[in-house]
Amino acid sequence: MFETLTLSTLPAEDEAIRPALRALIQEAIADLPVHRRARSWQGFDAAFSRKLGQAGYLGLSLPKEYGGMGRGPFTRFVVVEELLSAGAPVAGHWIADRQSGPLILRYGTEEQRRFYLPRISRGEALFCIGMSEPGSGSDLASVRSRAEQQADGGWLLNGQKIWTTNAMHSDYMIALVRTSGTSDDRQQGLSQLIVDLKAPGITIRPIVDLTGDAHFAEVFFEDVRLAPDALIGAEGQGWKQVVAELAFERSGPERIYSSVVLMDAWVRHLDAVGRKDSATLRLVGSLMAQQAVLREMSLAVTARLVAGESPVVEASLMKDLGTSFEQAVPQLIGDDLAANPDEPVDPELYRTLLYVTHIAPSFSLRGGTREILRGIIARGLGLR
Amino acid sequence: MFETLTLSTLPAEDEAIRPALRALIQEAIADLPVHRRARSWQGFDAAFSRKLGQAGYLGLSLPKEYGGMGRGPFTRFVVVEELLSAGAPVAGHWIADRQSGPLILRYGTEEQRRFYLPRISRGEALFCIGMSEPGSGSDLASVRSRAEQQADGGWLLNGQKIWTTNAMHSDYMIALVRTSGTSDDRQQGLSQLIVDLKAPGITIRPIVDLTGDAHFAEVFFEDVRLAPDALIGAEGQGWKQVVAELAFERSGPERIYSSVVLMDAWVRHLDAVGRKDSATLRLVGSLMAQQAVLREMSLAVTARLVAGESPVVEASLMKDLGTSFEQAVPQLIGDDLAANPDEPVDPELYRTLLYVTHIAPSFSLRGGTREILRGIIARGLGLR
Amino acid sequence: MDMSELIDPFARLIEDVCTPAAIRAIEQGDETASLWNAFVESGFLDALVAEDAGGAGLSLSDAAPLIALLGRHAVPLPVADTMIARALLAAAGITAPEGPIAIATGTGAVPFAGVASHILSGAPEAPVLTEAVAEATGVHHDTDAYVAGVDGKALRPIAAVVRALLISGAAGRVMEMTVAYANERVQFGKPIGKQQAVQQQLSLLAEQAVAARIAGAIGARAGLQPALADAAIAKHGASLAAGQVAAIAHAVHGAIGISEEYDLQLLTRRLHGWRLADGSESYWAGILGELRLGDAAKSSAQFICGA
Amino acid sequence: MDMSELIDPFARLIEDVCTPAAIRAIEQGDETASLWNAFVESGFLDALVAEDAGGAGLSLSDAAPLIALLGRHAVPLPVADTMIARALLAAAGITAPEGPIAIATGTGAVPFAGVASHILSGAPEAPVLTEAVAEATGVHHDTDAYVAGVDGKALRPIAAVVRALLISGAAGRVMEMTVAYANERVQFGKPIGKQQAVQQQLSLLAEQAVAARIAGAIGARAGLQPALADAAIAKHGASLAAGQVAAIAHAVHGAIGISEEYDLQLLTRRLHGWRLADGSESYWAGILGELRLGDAAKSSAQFICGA
Repeated sequence: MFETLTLSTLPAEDEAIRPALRALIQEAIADLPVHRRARSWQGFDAAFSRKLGQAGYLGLSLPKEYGGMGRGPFTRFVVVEELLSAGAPVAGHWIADRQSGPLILRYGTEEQRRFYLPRISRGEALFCIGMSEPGSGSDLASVRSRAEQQADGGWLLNGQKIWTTNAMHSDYMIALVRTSGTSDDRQQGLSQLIVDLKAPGITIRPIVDLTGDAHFAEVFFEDVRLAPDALIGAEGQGWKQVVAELAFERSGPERIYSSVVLMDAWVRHLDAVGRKDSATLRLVGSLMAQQAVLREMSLAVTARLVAGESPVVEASLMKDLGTSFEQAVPQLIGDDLAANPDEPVDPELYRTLLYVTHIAPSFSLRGGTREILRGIIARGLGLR
Repeated sequence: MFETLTLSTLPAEDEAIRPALRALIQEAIADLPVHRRARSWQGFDAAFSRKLGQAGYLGLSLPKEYGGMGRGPFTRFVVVEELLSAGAPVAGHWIADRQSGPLILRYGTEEQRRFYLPRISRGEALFCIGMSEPGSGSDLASVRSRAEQQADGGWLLNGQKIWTTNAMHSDYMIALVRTSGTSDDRQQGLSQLIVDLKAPGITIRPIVDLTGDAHFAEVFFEDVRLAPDALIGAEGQGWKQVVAELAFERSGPERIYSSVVLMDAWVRHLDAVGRKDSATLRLVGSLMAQQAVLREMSLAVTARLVAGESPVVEASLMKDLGTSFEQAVPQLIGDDLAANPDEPVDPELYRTLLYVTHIAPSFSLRGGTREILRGIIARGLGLR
Repeated sequence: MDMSELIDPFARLIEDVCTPAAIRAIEQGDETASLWNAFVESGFLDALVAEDAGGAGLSLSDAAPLIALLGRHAVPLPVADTMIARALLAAAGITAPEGPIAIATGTGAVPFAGVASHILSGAPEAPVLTEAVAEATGVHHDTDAYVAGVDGKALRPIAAVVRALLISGAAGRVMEMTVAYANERVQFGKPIGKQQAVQQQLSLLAEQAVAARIAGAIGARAGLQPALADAAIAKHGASLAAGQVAAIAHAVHGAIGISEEYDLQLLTRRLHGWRLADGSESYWAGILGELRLGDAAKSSAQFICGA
Repeated sequence: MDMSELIDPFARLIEDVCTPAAIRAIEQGDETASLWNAFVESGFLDALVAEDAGGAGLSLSDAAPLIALLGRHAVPLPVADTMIARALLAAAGITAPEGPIAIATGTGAVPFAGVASHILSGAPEAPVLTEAVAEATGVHHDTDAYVAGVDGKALRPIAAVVRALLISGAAGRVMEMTVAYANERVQFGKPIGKQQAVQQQLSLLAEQAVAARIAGAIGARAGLQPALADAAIAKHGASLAAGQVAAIAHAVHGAIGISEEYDLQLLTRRLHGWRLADGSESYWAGILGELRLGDAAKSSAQFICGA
């Protein structure tokens, strides 16, 4: 099983983009303290995102006719790896580039493509995704926000989303809402709508998290009027579209690098204090070895995307292993530093450690809880 | 929750029995190589068991009128701790002393008590427990062995047991069999019978395990005739009796010491080669610390028994934690030894390591699989 | 003495004065005096001071449930540390100040130093008291802080035991909150606590919470100058549990658990801080390993029973 | 070259000659010649020997699936080790003997030394061949054995990669057996594979099995003299997986899994042996850690991509 996941090599032309990209990133993060860089894909910097767009690092997998770069998942792998491993602030373009763009390309009308995709590729159209609602959690089919189609073909949207990442910075939300039937119909009757977040009737309330940041928000819809072309894809097919979108979300190398800024700061600390006892060496090596394997697994999943497959089970497998690793890193590094209580520790490292420790539970929320992912794997194994 | 589990102290009179007991044990194990001692509660030595009985270390919780010692769970804790931590061969009396004796005391008739209990206390009546059947596993209620009551009040037994520990060395089996209804009735209609294993119609076939030992056996019953007094407890109440028995089985300190002979041999090795690097010290200390906590948890459970309670959930909690620890020990010690591939290792230590490594899966089979135990804990937490 | 005579009023006191709102206020930098005064007036700060020095003369074992209660409610002031400090100071004939005292045992962040008036360092038999000059850690809502220029390494064992007891209290509360949440939260048409996978996780959480409590009790059994091995067993076990308890609790709670307005994080942030303070699990494992290999001829059972 | 042209016949060969019964016979001390001869006659033993030296000239990456197949079927002879040895010997201009060759890299038990005719030590570029004088380990049904008086430390990286590939093959098979068993075995009225707790465990098993395969492939990518970092990543990952795969497989199988007549143990005993041979996970973690700290200015991503 899973034999198609094999070692892959990035094409030379994709490797070749690293130096210029790296220079751009270094310039952007030069003044960012480590604990800010540790935020990585929660770090928001609209100017940097636009700069990436101008330099041609966004919309990589979108066709050139829509302003994209016409390259493939391997190129995107390189860009994501460089951005995340350096701790660059990517929240400004992340969702649009990774999920909304491909979704619009796949399910959108020609008009929608022409309208949104070039702006996404320039880093100028910021998207968020409205899935969870109060009480729904992983049970997405239980959404109760509702859009009624009007006589003119437009939509009247009422309801509420919660845990929406970056809603307060975004221009648009792609919302999963009920357009027909009742919540007893579960997956039936759901659709995806593109909601202009500047429309009247929308209230966005940030949710502050335990680190003091506000990446999530609640979004309230009260008689929000949307044009007919707000519908993306087919009415009633929202569930199917979301499942495809989630599979894509789970495939990237972002499942490895969430704790890497902390790890690198810790390695520099070990180097600075010259600590090289056996326990230290083994921990460093164990984390590096796991990360190396995960990186190759991620690249192998990417290769399946390049081959035109939809490696849902493989991506879930990699993500579950990857988030376990990412969540273990702050626990292990914390244990290591506090195992040497007479060694001076840079406050910036400690602050970063605690930030990552506190936010780590969120790593296994993004794109499906552990139980959900393991259920997908079990199904892939033929167990259900 | 679980507030009743608190630190307890063994009474001085129970601590006082250690020196004499220890001398007896040392004599018995002096010539046993380490890999034999590592077998501990799978080690069979009928002469040693009788010697323990003569010296008054068996039947500790049985009343004196039945040949027991009239002492309590604390005394038994000390004896078990001394036996297991030294790797003494206890299989010859283990089940009779721990489970069958208390069961007969609780559910047996006066005649049954007078017949069996004194012999158990002398280490002369060896028992095994017939629960599992082919295909039943943890689902004990699915047993299909059947005893039909005869006109004379006696029983005609047919069927098969499997994974019966020590059947080939035992004098008696306490078997859970169906005496009324059908297997669709599940827990209804089951009874416990004391089966004299020398009775005609019984075939015992040892099951060799992956270490080359044969602790388990299949036992076949073909028209085995049992006297009316083979029934222990009430007809149809076998399930309830077994559940009580299993709770008792899960309470003892035997859930900590299965890997201790290996651990001690490893510590002597580290001492001999003088290895004291940080990784080594941390592993040694981590195992010791976990064992110390487990030991106090086990003692706390024992204190609940002394107080007359039936700490089913607490015992399951301790057992699950304990077997996880016992199973981790050979993996961690193996990793440690093989992390020093240029260090000479005593072949006897390596042989012991591999024996414990191979047999360790059995630790979580005794008295309920992990899933079953965690289900009991979940119920105790109020989750089902 | 029936301990419930002590525990119940202490529990009521904490529940009255140390609400989640009060904790949040102090974490945001509000004044600490009114909360602290409640503890001063309660008389509990001298619970461990010898009777002939005007205290209640409790043993650390007696006081362990009180310290666990402080952890259980995430009290954001060094009440337990001050109890220890006042006992050590009294024994050394030093008059204790009225304010909160934090205990500094290493170069890292000192628990509660950001809200302490004084710092204890030195050794149990020769405590040193200095005014608190602390530097903030920069960690969000942290009451821990850096303290320079003191050496309290010799206090690490007793401080570790305090931390283990605080962890055990917090872990017990986190267990209860998480079980309650799993029973309430409905997903896919039933409470998530009915899912076997969630039940298995909660069982692990419960095991660790109980292990932390037993570990803490081992640390407390020898009083204010714990045997090094006991302190090691206590802090190792509690720190090990702290990480797992926090991780499972957050996994079960999902997104709500990491929002600031939900109370779980008041406890899990403490669990992480206390896990690291005064030596992590590996620090104490190393200490215990050294003791064990110094006594290699003994069996493990003998070592542990004698520990 | 289409690799299936090589893999399929090799798989058929192994399935034909290396049945569970044949494995058990050799483990019990029966003769090994007939099984060995099948491999000799197959020509695969020279798969890695350069073409100009009369071999097939495969790279180690090409041969990796063949080695994994040997692990998959728990072949109880050092076929992979001999393939490596013959390639190194040929490169050094030394004529290889016809019998099975084991590779000794440390003081511990040498994989397959109990059924080898020769022992390879020395270094990749300067291999040393000696006749096998091996002492049994005493472990039940073990074909590993002790070898004294040789130094093969310099062969440890390539031996570790072989072990990683064998582990990956065995782990894949154990995964399949365990999934199949979970689907067949009915308890409480349904296959145990329908229990959510079992599904979660099997997912972990699958993750580790795949990780082991990827790790093995990393080890194989640079050929017969692997970069130290690649060997470390390979053996660390495979050894880590081996322990977990074996543990979960046995937990799911229950009692039947530890009976000698059931085939699972033929694989799990190998997993444990290979996990320990040529350096365990912590040994290789230490090696990799040293490499990483020797290059601390690099980011982890750069270190890994350059490794």
